[in-house]
Order: sequence, then C-alpha cells, then structure tokens
Amino acid sequence: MVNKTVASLQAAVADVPDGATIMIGGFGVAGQPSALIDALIAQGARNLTVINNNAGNGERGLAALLKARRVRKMVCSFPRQADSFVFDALYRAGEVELEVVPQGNLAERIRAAGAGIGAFFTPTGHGTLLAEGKETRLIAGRPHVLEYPLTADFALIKAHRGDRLGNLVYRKAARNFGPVMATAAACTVAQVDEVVDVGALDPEAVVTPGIFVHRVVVA
Amino acid sequence: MVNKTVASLQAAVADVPDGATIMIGGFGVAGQPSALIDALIAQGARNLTVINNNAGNGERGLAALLKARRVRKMVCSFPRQADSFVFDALYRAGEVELEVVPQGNLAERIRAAGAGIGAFFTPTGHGTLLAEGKETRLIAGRPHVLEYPLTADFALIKAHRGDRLGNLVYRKAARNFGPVMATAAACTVAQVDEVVDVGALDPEAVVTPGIFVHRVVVA
Amino acid sequence: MKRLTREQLAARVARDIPEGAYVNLGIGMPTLVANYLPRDREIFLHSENGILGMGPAPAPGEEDPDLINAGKQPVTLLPGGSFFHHADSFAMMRGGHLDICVLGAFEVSVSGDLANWHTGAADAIPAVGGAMDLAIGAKQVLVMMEHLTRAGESKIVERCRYPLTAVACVDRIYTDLAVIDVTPVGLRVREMVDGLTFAELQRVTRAALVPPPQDMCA
Amino acid sequence: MKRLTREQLAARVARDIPEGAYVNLGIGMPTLVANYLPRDREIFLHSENGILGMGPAPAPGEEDPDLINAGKQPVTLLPGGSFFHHADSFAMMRGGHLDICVLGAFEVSVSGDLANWHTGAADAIPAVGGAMDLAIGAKQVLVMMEHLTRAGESKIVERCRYPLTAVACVDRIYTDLAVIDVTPVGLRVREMVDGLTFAELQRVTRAALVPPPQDMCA
Repeated sequence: MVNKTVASLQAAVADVPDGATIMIGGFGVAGQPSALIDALIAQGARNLTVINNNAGNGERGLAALLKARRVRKMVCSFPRQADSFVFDALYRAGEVELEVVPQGNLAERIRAAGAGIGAFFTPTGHGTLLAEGKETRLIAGRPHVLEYPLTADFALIKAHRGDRLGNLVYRKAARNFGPVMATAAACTVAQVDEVVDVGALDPEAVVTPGIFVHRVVVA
Repeated sequence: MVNKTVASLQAAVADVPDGATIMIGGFGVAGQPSALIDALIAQGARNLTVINNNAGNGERGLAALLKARRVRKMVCSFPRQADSFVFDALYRAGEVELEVVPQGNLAERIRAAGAGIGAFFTPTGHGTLLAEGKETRLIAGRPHVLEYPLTADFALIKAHRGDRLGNLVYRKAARNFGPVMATAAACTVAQVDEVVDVGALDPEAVVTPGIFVHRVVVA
Repeated sequence: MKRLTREQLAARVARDIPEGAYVNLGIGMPTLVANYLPRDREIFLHSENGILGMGPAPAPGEEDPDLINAGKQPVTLLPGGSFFHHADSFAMMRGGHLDICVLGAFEVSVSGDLANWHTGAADAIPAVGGAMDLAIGAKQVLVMMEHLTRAGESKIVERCRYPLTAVACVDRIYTDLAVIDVTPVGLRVREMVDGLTFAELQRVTRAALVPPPQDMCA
Repeated sequence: MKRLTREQLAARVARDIPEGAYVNLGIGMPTLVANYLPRDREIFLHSENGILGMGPAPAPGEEDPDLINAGKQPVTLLPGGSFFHHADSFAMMRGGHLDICVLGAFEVSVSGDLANWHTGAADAIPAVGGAMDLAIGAKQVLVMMEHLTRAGESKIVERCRYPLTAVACVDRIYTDLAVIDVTPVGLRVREMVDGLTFAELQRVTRAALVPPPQDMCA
C-alpha cells in the first residue's frame, strides 16, 4: 500500500542537503508552511536558494530561516514589505543575494518547469531592468522576453487536507503558489491541517493530484 | 445585474460569422456541446475553422457540422477513429483541410493563448513530420520545437453546472478541453445541464471562473 | 490650487468602472477605489493571490489569515467568487482577461510608459510584485496618482527617470487635478478640477498636454 | 517458434510495474496490461483525457458517457482518483511526472526511435493523439508489440522507415519473443521466451542485438 504520509516534520525534511534549491509556498504568511520551515531550521541545511513570493514577514517562518543565515539567495517578486526587516538587514549587509522576478513570471516559470516547457516568450518585463540581457523577440507585433523554467530540489507547501496518496485541497487564498510549486520540484512535501481517508476528497475538487506530491505531514 | 445566461441556443450562437475560428470542447463525445453545435448548424455560418481534439464521431455533433459542409479546416490531434466516416470521406475527397497537432501541443497552445504566452519551446514533436519547418532549439541539452498560441473567435464548450456570472463546474472526464478553451476565445459560450444560483457553486471547486465565460445556456 | 482629496480621487475613478467589469486594484491608493464603487453596479474584483469576486474587509474579529488581498490585508469573498492558484491568477492578468487595472505611479510619460515599482535609488530594495504583469495584461490600464510629488514636481513627464514598469501601457491618468487620456496624438485632457484652467494645468505638468474639446474652441 | 499470446505479453509487462507507479497505458494492446496488474500492488493509471486513478470497465449498464478512457471506452474511477483539464493532464505527461508509459509500435530502432502513429501511406489519415507527448514525457517508455509484422518482417530495425513519433525515447521493448533494453551500447536482450536461442532471436530481428549475460558466458 502506498503511504506518502510521514510521521514527523523532522522526517519530512531530513534529507535536504546543503546548497539545495527550495520552493516555499505562500503569499506573505497565507499558505506558508511554517512548521516545515521550522523543521528545516532545526535540520540545519545551509547555503540554500529559496524561491518564494516574498522574503519573510516578522521573525517567524521564512524570516526565521533567513535570520538563521541558511539562505544564500532569495528568488522572489516582492521582498520589501512593512515587516521584512530581517531580509532588509541581511540584504543591506550584502549577506543574501536577491533575484527579483515579476510575480507572473515567477508563477509561470514554476508552472513551465512542472509542465515540461523549455522556455516561453512573455510581454512581461519587456523594456525594464528585469529583462536586461534577456533574449527578446517581436511576436505578432508585440515585444516579448524569453523566460526559462524554475525548478527546485524540494517544494515545501501548505495545504488544507491531504490523503495518503498525496492528493491535496487548499483553503481559500492560501492556495496561491502551492499547486504550481508542487509540480516543479523533485520532492514535494506538503504540510496539511488534516489527513483524510482515501476517497474522502471529491475527485472533481482535488486541486493537486497525488502524482505531484511525495510526502504529506500533519502540522 | 450581470446576467450571462441567454434564453436560447439560437441566441447563444447568433453572431458567429462566416469564416470564424471556433474551438469546440470535448474528447470524442464526452464534453462535446452537441446542442450548441446543432444550433450552429441551424444558424448557417460557413467556411469555419474548427479546433477540437477529434474530427467527429458518427453523424451527430461535430460530424453533423462537417457533413453540412460548414468546415473549411479541422485542427485536431486525432481525426481517424472507428466512427469518423464523415470526416474521412470529406478528407479523402479533398473537401476539408486538416492540421494534425500533438494532443499536448493542442492543449498547451490553447492554454498559451489564454495565458498571454507569445510562444513556447517544447520537446514534443521534435524530429517528426509534425515539427517540419518549425524553429528548433537545444535547451539544457534537449532539442525543443517552438510552438505558437491557438486562439479562436468563439469557444463552444459543455459544462455541468453554471451560474449567471459564468462560473462553471464540469462532470468527470467531460471536463477535458473546456477549461482551457474557455480562456482562449474572444467569446466563450457554455452549454450547461443546469444553471444554479450565484453562491451555489463552492468557490474552492469552481473550475472555470466567470471571467472567462460570456454566455451560458441550458441544454 | 484646488485638489481632489484621495477619497474624491478614488470616487472619480470608481465612477468610470462599468457594470460587469473585472477589475484589479493595485496596492496603495488604488485600493481605496473599492470603497466608492457604485452600489447599483455588479463589479468583480480580482486579487493576484488567487481571488475573483473579492469583497470588503471583514467585520472586526472575523478576519481569516487565509483570506487576504494582494496588500496582505484581510478581505472577504462575495457570493459567486472563486479561488485559484497563482499561475491561473496571473493567466487572467497576462492573458488580457481583466477589463481594468488601477495602478499607482511614480511617473507616467507622454507615450504611456509607467514607472511605479522602483525608485532606482542605490539603497532601495527592488520589489515588483505583479505590477509588470498587470501593466502589460489588463485591457485598460488606469493610473491614479497625485499630479505632483511632495516636492512639487510633475509626475507626468516627457520621459520617465525612474525604472520602467512597462512601456506604453497606460491608457488614462487620474490625478488630483485632472483626468488625462494617453492617445496617439499625445496626452489629451478630459477633465480638470473645478476652477482649474488648462493653462494652469499645463504650467504644473512637465509634458505637453492636448486641451479638452471645449478649450480647443475657446 | 513459441510465442507469447497477447495476454501473456500483457502479463509480462504488468509484472515489471512497481508499487506506487503512475502509469499511462496507450490505446490498443497496452490497454490489456491493466487486466494483469498485480492485485497486491497499488498502481495509478493515468488517462490523457484528464483522469488519474482510473479503474476497470464498469459493470454492464453502469457505463457513464462522461467517464471514458483515451480509447473512448467506458471506465471507472478508483477511490483517491481525480479529474483535471487537458492542459493539466498533459503537464503530467510532458513534465516528466509519469513513471511509465506503455505504447504500441510499428517500429523501434536500435537507438530507441519510435514509430507508432502514422504509416506514411499516401491515403492514410494522420492521427497522433497523445503519443508524441507520452514518448517524450514519461520517465520510462516501454514498447509492447509483436516482434514481427504479419508479413514476418522484424519490427525492430536499424532505422525506422515509418514517420517517427519521437527520437531516442524508448527504454525497453516487450515482444512476444523477448524483452530487450535500449542501451547506449545497443539493444540488450534481457529475456527470451522458453526454448528460443539468442541466435534464433537475432535471425528474425533486423538489427544487431546484444546477448543476455548468460549467453555472453556461453
């Protein structure tokens, strides 16, 4: 019998190596898998590249991972927030690298990785600093920029309910990056509020089918 | 008050012009909006380009549209089936043009149109007849083919339930091309089994949000 | 010089949003527009974090941390709303499905270039969010801003000095002094606040304006 | 020459599919594999028309026209299954998420080129379906076919004469005579039907084969 649930948060992130690239779900704190992040801090992996929409809020979750100096580079769309003081200080001290990506390119590049797209042309960013040095092309009279997929070694996401096959449903706007990140990482770990029996999730309403999920842990 | 429901099938397709490009949902007959197709036959538009996974089954639905000689060109992945005799005869007689597209490229090109992607590189089809003459590129050591979006003037799709705002849910594997086609046409018309009150569809389980749908008709 | 307050400006923008429109209101001042949408029109607010049919702030105590807007403030969902993931949400924006987006700006140029994401200052932390996607994707891009900076400089310019968000994307500019369309023949003034003359508006605007029809006849 | 029946061949392929695998079975002979999956293993069947966790054919009278497989035959959904749209379904295939696909073939070449969609005949109506996407996308591409055509010609060839489905995509070939791996050093025979010698297999195969380990020592 297939069983993707793991007994502990510790086990869920035990094999994250130093230098890994990690997608972390969430938009601000909504959908951020804080328990998995705490487990990752305890686990100790260093020199990480983290892909998230933001760069941490307050001192918990992603901010705590940054504060623990585990992150070499942030890839995100919106690092600067009212309460992103941990990142701000590290960035100004030159202790963390930053790649700013337009939010739609971030989502689409992650999706592209999951969908086997080698690269895509998008109008977003054309003529701006964020497209400098990138290949451009006029398509149907409109300038486009070529963007490449974003993959990761691990995706840490938060969902509402899951089953032992890895099927997931989310809660309201906490869905955000979870479903696309789940498709783009070699190992997807989902923190869920509750594990339900197989068959309890409506097959019409499953958002992330189990094929994309490798570990499910309750937190 | 916004009300996208229309009173009749006739009204739902009244403005389809000759020469239009029309996406028609369905995989075989599952998800095929037969009532809308019948209304389109009655409406009389000619010289159509039709985008569908197949090229009609038996003598009804899309096959009837073909039989009525309204289709100039079929864009599809799998025209040849046990019961595709209407298309087969027209094709062999040189009376309908055929563009065969790998099914994944068909779905992804339609999605690209809906998502504002100018073009994308995919490994599918590389080194085959279906990529002849297309731009290719080695990305991460793997050969890719450049594919362009597929748009349409109208998308005729079938869903299970809809509301006056155009929100849709589908039924089982009849979902297939409906959700992507809904995003890719200038005017999306959904044939539904039932119109429900606004708020009756679970916001977590809406598959096609109303923004993509212009007309809803019960059939 | 008489100026619209932020609230008056929000109400002015709201007046132009038609029944049935799908609308994204950017972070900051544009968010105020939601408070002035005509109650007799059904308008659908999109939030880039995966919401369509976003409603107003919840009553105190009813906040749900999983239901926030792009500015990360608690919101509600109206009946008929829906949730979806980020790639689908941005497909709505980038695929040209939103009728209108309303964005704040540092600067807008004569040709509709928009600068609203980065001051370009050496110590500024760049943060773009969804601004570039909205600017290239919405059918109509409306900018809402004060006409002048705090230092009294025109935010409407011949050429943006700040880093661009998108090229030639703005359709209309709403300021506390005027409503101005970006057109192929230049910045055409549609309205001015009561008592303001075209000459006065032009004087405080660091780009050539085209007068409104009635002024052309004057 | 002793040969596996279609059913025996399906059972042989099924034996190699491990617990937990996500598998797409192509139209035609590969569909038979579903009947022989070991009952003690949990295996997830994907159907390109938007189903994961596809179950067997329904009881007579229980058919649902909205629940069909890629071959348009009625199927069922197992507990834990799900439905999704076509772009998501092909993202599973193209994005490398399926562990295994089993495809029929007209021809397979020494380098793993696959021809299975088009005879290339002048009057043939080309129809590709999802074959090209499966061939490039699945982690392991297994081909299942008769070793010889009805005319007695080898379907394993140095170079495909039929139009290709994909280049260098096949990992393993299951025929009614043998199981053969496509490797960088050539077509390595893993198994042969009882009583068949390597020399006999090579004689009916129009491409050089590498003998199985035990033959190498013989």
